[in-house]
Amino acid sequence: MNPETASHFMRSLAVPLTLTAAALAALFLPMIAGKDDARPGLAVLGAALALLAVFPASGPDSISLFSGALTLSPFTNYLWPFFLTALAFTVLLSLRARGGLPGAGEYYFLLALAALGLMLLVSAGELLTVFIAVELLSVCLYALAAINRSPAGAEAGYKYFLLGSLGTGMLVMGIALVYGTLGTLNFEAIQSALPFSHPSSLIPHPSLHPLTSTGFIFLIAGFSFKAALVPFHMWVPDVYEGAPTPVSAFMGAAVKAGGILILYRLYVLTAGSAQFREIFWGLAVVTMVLGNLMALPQQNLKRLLGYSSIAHAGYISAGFFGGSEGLKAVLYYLAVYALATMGAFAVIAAVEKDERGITVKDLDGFSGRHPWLAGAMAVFILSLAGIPPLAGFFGKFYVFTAALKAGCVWLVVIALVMSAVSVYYYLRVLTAMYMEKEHTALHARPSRAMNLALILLALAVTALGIFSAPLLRLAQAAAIF
Amino acid sequence: MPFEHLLVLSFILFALAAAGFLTHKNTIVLLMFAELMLNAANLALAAFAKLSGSPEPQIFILMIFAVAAAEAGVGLALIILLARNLKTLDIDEIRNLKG
Amino acid sequence: MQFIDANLLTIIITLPLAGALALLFVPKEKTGLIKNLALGISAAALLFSLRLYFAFDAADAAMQFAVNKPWLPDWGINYRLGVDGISLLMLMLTAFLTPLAILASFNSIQEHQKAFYASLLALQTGMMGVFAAMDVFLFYVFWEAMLIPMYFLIGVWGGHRRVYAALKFFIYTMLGSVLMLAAIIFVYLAHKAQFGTYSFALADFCGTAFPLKTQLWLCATFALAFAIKVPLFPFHTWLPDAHVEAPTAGSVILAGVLLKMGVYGYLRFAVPMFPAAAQSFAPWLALLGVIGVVYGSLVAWSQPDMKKMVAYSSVAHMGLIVLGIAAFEPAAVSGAVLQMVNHGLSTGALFLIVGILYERRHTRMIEDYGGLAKAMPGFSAVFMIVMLSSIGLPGLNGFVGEFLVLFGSFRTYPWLSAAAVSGVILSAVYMLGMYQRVVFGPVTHEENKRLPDLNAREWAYMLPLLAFIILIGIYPAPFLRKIDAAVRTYVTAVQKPESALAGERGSHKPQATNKERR
Amino acid sequence: MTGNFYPLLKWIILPPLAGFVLNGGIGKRFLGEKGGGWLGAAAILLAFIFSFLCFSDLLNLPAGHRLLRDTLFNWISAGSFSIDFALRFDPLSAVMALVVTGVSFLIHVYSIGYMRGDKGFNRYFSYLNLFVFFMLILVLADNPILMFVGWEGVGLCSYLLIGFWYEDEKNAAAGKKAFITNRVGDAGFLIGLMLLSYLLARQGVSGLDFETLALNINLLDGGTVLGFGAPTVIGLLLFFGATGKSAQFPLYIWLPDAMAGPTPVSALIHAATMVTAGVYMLARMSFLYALAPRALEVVLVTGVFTALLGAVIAALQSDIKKVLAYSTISQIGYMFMAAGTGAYAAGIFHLTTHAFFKALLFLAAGSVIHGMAGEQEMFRMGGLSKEMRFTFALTAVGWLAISGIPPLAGFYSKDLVLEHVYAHGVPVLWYAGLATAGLTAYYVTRLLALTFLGGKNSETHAHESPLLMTIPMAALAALALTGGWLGSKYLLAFLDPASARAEISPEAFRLTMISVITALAGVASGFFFAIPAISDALARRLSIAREVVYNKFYVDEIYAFAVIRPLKRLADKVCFGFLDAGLIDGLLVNGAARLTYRTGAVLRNLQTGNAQGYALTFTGGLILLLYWIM
Repeated sequence: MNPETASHFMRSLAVPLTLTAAALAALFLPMIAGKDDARPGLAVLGAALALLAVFPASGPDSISLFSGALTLSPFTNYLWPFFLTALAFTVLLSLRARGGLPGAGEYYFLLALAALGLMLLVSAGELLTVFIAVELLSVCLYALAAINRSPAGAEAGYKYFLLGSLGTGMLVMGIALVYGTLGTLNFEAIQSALPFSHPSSLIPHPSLHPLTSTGFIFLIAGFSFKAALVPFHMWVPDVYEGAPTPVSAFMGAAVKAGGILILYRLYVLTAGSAQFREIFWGLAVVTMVLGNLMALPQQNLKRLLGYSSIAHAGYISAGFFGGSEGLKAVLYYLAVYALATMGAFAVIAAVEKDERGITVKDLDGFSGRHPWLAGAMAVFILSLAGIPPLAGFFGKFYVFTAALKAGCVWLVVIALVMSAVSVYYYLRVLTAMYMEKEHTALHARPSRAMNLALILLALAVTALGIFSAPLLRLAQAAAIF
Repeated sequence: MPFEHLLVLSFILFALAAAGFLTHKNTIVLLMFAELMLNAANLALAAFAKLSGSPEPQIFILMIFAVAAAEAGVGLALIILLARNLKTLDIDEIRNLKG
Repeated sequence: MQFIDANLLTIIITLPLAGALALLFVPKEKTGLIKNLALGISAAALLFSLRLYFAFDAADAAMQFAVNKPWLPDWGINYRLGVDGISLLMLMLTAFLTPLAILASFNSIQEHQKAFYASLLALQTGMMGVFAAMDVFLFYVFWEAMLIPMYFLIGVWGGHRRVYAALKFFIYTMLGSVLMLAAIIFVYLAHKAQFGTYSFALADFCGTAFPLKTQLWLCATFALAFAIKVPLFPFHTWLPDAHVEAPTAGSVILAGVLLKMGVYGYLRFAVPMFPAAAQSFAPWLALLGVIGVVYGSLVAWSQPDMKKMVAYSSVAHMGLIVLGIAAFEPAAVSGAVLQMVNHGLSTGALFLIVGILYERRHTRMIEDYGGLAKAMPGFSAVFMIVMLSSIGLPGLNGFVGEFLVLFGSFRTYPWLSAAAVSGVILSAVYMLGMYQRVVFGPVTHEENKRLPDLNAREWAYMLPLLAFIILIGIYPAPFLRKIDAAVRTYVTAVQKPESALAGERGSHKPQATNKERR
Repeated sequence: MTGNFYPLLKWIILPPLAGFVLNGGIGKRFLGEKGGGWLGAAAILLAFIFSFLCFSDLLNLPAGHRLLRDTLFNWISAGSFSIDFALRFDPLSAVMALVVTGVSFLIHVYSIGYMRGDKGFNRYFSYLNLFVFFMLILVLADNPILMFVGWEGVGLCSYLLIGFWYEDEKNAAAGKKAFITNRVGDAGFLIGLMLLSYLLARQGVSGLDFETLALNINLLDGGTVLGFGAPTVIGLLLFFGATGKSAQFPLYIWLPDAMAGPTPVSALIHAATMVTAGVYMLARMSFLYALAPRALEVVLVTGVFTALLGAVIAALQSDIKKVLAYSTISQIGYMFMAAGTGAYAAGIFHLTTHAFFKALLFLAAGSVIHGMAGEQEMFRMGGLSKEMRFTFALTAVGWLAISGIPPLAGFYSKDLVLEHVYAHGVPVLWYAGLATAGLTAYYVTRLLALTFLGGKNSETHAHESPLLMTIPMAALAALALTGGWLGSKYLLAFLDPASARAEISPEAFRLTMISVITALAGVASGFFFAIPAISDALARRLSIAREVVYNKFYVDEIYAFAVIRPLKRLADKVCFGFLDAGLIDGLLVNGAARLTYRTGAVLRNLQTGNAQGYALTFTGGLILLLYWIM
C-alpha cells in the first residue's frame, strides 16, 4: 500500500488502538502496581487521548479499511467522539463518593471495550463486522450489568444475557438469510443487490425474495432489541433498574444510540419497500405510545428513565423517514438525549444507596437539602420532557420537522400528543423534589468528578438548545452515508 | 443431500430451539437452546455455502462459533452468580425486577 | 439613549430574567434585600416599558421597535421582535401588574422567598417575550417556557391541592400547544414549498396560502391551543383550580396576563394566518364566548369561595372579549383589546383584595366574613370600586370595553350580542351578592371585628389600580388611539378574502343581517 | 350641529362632583358634620344657581332655537363609534335641571337636620352629592350613551343610599334588589340602544347624539325587526328600561323595599327625581316614539295599570312610607299615561308638581318619624296635629295638592293628564285614571287622618322638628301651592311652544268638574273609613282581599318562585353541579387523564419480570413482523 493510504490507515486506527491500550492499561496496571486511584485516571486519560486523536482523522473523505469491513467517514467522525464522551462521563459517574467499585479494574476495562464495540458498530461496512461489534458490546454489557455481584445485578445481567442471546440468534439467522439470498454482507453491495435500489427499476412495490425479507425482519428484530423498540424492549426497565447506575447511564446514552443507528442503516437499505417503511412506522408508533404509557405509573426512578428511554427511541425513529435532514436531526437528538439522560442517572448515582436506585418518593423535598443537585435534575428532566428552551425541545423539534417534511403527519401528531402525556411522569419528579415535604433524607456527597460531570452536563443541556447551531452543523456534516 | 433440505432442516432446528427456549425452565438448558439457535443459523449458512460453493460462509461459521463460545462463557458465569445469589436455576423464580 | 431605544424590547424582555438569575446568588437569609431587588427590577422593567409606550407612534400601523437577528439561520429561525398597539398594551399591562404582584407578596410569601421572586421575574420574561415575538418559533419557545415558572408558582406556594392544580394547568396547556406546534411546523414547511426559503417570520406565515380545507385544520389546532389558554368554554376547568390554589401573586398574573395570551394568540396568529378559516370559525368562537358569558356568570353565582367565584367571572369576561374579537368589527375589536386591559386591572385587583382578606383571616369562604365595612372602611371602598368596575358600571373602565364590544359585535352577531347583555345582569347578581355578604350586614364572626384596615403597602398597590380603573373609565381615548391602527390591520386582514362584505362599517355576516330582515 | 357652544354648562355638574370628592375623601377627618353638611348643600345650591343662569340665557333665545351645548372631551372613539362627553341644555333639560337642583338643595338642607349625629354623616352627603352629579349628567347628556352613565350612576347611588345603614342585613338586601332590578331594565335599555345604533349604522349614520338621531330617525321608518316595526321594538326595549328605573309594572317591586333608606333619600331619589328619569327619557326620545304608536299604546296602558295598581296597594298599607312609596309608583303611572298619549309636556308638568308635593309629603313623613323616634306604623300614631302643628299644616298642603284639589299643584297637572287620556279616546283608560285619582285622594286622606287626627295610639311624646327641617318643607309647600298655576301658565308653553295650552277637548270644563268631584269623594271616604270602628268592620269583611292587596298581590313571591329560584337551581345543580364539576371536569378532563394512567398501570402488568415471558413477546413481535411482510 502506498504511504499516503498508510498514514490514513494509521490515523484512522489511532483512536480505537489508543482506546484498547487504555482499556488494557486499566485492567493490568493495578495488578502490576496496586495503586487504586490510578485506574480510572488511566481510563479517562485514554478516552481523552482518543477524543483528541480523532480530530486529525476527521475529514469529508470516507476511508474504507480491511476491504470494506470498516468505513471511516464524517459519520464516524461525529459518533466516535460521541461514544468516547459518553464513556468519559460514565467513568466520571463511576467515581462517586464511596471509593471505586469492587473489581474496579475489569469494570473500566469492560466499559472501554463496550465503547470500542460501539465505535466499531457504527463504522462497520458489512454485516459480519456489525455482528462481531454487537457481540463485543453485548458481552461486555452482560458482565457490566452484573459487575456488583449483587442479586439485582445478577438478575439484570442474566436477563440481559438471555434475551441478548435470543437476539443474537435472530441476528445470525438474519445474516445467514441475507447472505444466502444476496450473496454478500457488504452494505453497498446489498444496497445495489436489492431490486428497488436500482434507479432503473422504479416499480411501485418492488418485491423482495421472501427469504431476503425474512432475513431483514430477523435483523430488524435483532437490532430493535438493542435500540429497545417495542415489543423488543422488555429487558430495558429490568436491566436499567438492576444494573449499576453508571452502567445504566451508559446503556441509555450510548448503547441505545448504537442500536438506533444500525437500525437506521437497515431502514435505508429497505426503505425502497413500502411494507418495510410501514414496519418502521408501526414500530415507532407502538414504541412511543407504550413506552410513555407504561412510564406513567412507575415509582422507581431508574425504571422510569428506562421507559422514558424506550419512548425516546420511538421519537427518534420518527426521524428515520426524513432523509438526510432526518439523520441530521436524529444525530442531534441522540446527543442531547444522551446528555440529559446521562445527567439524570448521574443525580441518581449521586444519591442512591444501592444499585436499585431511588424511588420518586425518595426525592420528596430534595430541593431543600440539595438545591443545586435538584436544580440540575430539574434541567435534565425538563429537557427530557422537551420543554423549551432546553435542548430536548430542540431535538424533538428537529426530528418532528424532518418527519413531517416526509409527510408523516399522523406519526408526528401522535408523537407530540404522547410527549404531552409524558410531561406527567416527568413533572412527578419535579413535584416530588420541590412541592413535597421531605421524609427520607437523602444524603449525597458527590465526589469532585461527579460534580464536574453534573455541571458539564447541565450546562450542555441548557446551552445546546438555544445555541444548537454548532452541534447541528456537526450533525449536518455527519449526516451523509 | 440437496441444499433445500439442509435449509429446511436448519429452519426446523431453529424453530425447535426457539420453542425449547420458550418452554424450558432451567436456566442452563435455556443457554443450551440459545446455542442451538446459533448452530441452526450456522447450518443455514453451511447450506448456502453448499449452494454458492464460496469459502466465505465457512469463515463466518467459524467466527460465529468463536463468538458463541465467548457468549456462552459469560452466560455460564452469570448463571453461577445467579445460582449463588438466588439459590435457584428456575427461570420462573428470577423475577425480583418487574413492573 | 440611542442604544436603549435600539434594543428597548430586548432590554424589557431580558431584564427580568437577568434579575431572576441575580436573585439566585443572593444569600437566602437576606429576605429584605431579595424583596427589594425583585421589586426594583420589575420597577426598572416598568420604566423601560413606559419609555416604549411614549416612544410608540400610534399613527404607524407597522411593527415598531422591530429587531431581527439570525438565531438558527439554517432553519430560518430568527430573533424577531416588534410591537404594534395591541402588543404594546399587553406589554404595559404585564410591566404594570408584575411589580404590584411582587409588592403584594411581601407578607404572604414566607418560605423559599428567593425562588418565589425569581420565578415571578422569569415568568415576566416569558410573558413579555410572548407579546413581543414576531417569529413564530420564538413565540412558541416563550409560550411554552412560561409554563415552568407558573407551574412552580402554583405548585410550591399554592394551597392544599396545589400539586393537582399545577399539573393540570401544565398538561392541559401543553396538550393544546403541542398540536399547535405540529401546525406551526406544517405551515413552516408549506412556506418552504411555496417560496423556497425556510422562515418562521410571522409575516411569511401570513403570506403562505392554503386550500380552505387545510386552513380549517390548521386554524383549528391554533384555535384549540388558544381556547384552552383563554379559557373558552368548555376548556375552562383548569382555570378555577389553578386560580384557587395559586398564591395571590400567581392568580393576579394568571388572570391579568396569561389569559390574555389566548386572545392575543387569536389576534396575532390564528386569524391573520388563516383568514378564510377564521371567517368560518368566527361564529362558533363567538357562540362559545357568549355561552361562556352566561355559563361563567351562572357558575360564579353558585360559588361559596371568593377566589373561585372571581375565577369563573373571568371565564365570563373572557367570553365577552372573544365575542368582540370574533366580530371582526373595528369597534368591537378595539373594545375587546381594551377589555383585556380592563379585565387585567379589575380582576387582578379582585384577586389582590381576596388576598388581603386571606392574609388576615386565612379563609376565602364568603360566609366567614360579613360586616367588614365597619372594621375596614377603606378596604370596603376600594373593594366597592373594583367590584363596580368588574360589573361594568358606566364611568369605570369596565363599561367602556363592554360598550364597544357589545355595540360593535351587535353589527355582526345581533343575537349573540343581545344574549351577551344578560351578563350585565348576572354579573351584578353574583358580584353584589358577594359584596353584600362580605362587606355589609352585621359582623357575624368575632375575629372580623378587629381586622386592621389597609396598611400603607396595600394602599400602595391598590391605588395605582384604582387610578387606572377610573382613568380608563373617564378618558379611554388615548389607549384606544394606541391600538386603533393595529385593530384596523387585523380587521382588514380578515375581510380581504371576502372584500364584498367588508364595508367601512365592519363586515356584516349575511345570515346575521337576514335575521334582522326576517 | 345646531346649538351654540356654551361653556357654562359644565359648571352645573362640577360642584356636586367636587362636593362628593371632598366629603367622601377628607370629609370625616377634616370637615366634620357641620362643614360636611353645609358643603354638600352649598355645592347643590351652586349647581342650582348655574342652571338658573343657563336657564335665563336659554330664555333669551327665540322659542324655536332654545338649545345650548357644551362638549367637554371626546369620550369613546373606536371604529365607527365616536361618543363625546357633551352636555345639552334645552327646555326639557332646563326644567329637569332646575327641579333636580332645586329640590335637592332643599332636601340637603333638610338632611342636615335629619341626619344629625349619624356616624355616617359625611358618607351620606358625599353619596347625595354624587347622586345629584349623576342625575344632572342624566338630564344634561347629549347622547344616550352618556345618558346611560347618569342612568346607571343614579342607580348606584340609590343602591348605596338604600343600604346606607348597612349593619342591617335587610337594608343592604333592599339596596341590592333595587340595583339588580334596575339592571334588568338597563339590559333592555342597552339592547334597545344597540339595535338603534346598528340599524342607523346600516343606513350610514354613525353619530349617536340626540340631534343626529332625531334628524335620521325617519330612516328606521318601515324597517322591521322580527316582523315588528323597528322603532316600535326599540321604543319598547327603551321603555322596558324605563319601567325599571321608574318603578313601573312589571319592575316596580324594588321601590317599596327602597324605603329602607333614610327618609330624605326616599324623598329625593325615590320620589322627586331618579324614579322620574324614565319619563324624562321618553320625552327625550319622543322623536323615536313619534314613529312607534304601538309602543306608545303599551306605555299608556302600562301607565294606567301601574297607577291603579299602586293606588290600590297604597290604600291598604299601614307603614307611612310604604303608602307614599306606592303612591309614587301610582303617580309616575300618571306621567307615563301622559307620555303614552304623546303629551310629554303634560307628563313633565306632572313630574314637576309631583316632585314638589311628594317630596313635601315624604319630608313631612320624615319629620313625623323623626318626631316619633323612628316609628313608621301609622296605626301607632294619631293625634299628632297638636304636638306637631307646623308639620301638620305643611302635610295638609301636600295632602290637598296630591288629592287634586284646586288650585293646588296636583290639580292642574293631574287634570291635564286625564284630559289627554280622555282625548285619546279609550274610555276605559280614562275611567281607570279617574278611579286612581279617587283612590289617591282616599289613601292620602287616610294617611293624614291616621297620623295627625284622632286620639294618640302610642306613649312616645312626639316633638316638632327643628327649623332646619321645617323651612325646606315650607318652601316645598309654597311650591306645591303655586306650582300648578305657574306651571300651566308658563311651563307648558316653555316646554313645547306648539301646543301651548291648546284646547284639548271641548268638554274640558266638564272633565275638570268630574275629577274634582272624584277627588272630594275620595277625601270624604278617606275620613270616613279612617274612623276605627268602620275600618275594622271593613277589614273583617274583605279580610282575604285585604291580605292579598296588603301583600302587594304577592308579586315578589311570584318572582322569587318563577324566576329567581329556578335560575339559582340552574346555576347550582345543572351548570355547576352537573355540567362543570360532573361532566366537563370530572368525566372529560380528569376522566381522560385517569384513563390514560389506568392504561399504563394495566400494561405495566405485562412486565412480569419473567425473562421467558419477555422472550415470548420478542418472538411474538418477530412473527408479527414476518406476517406483515408475507
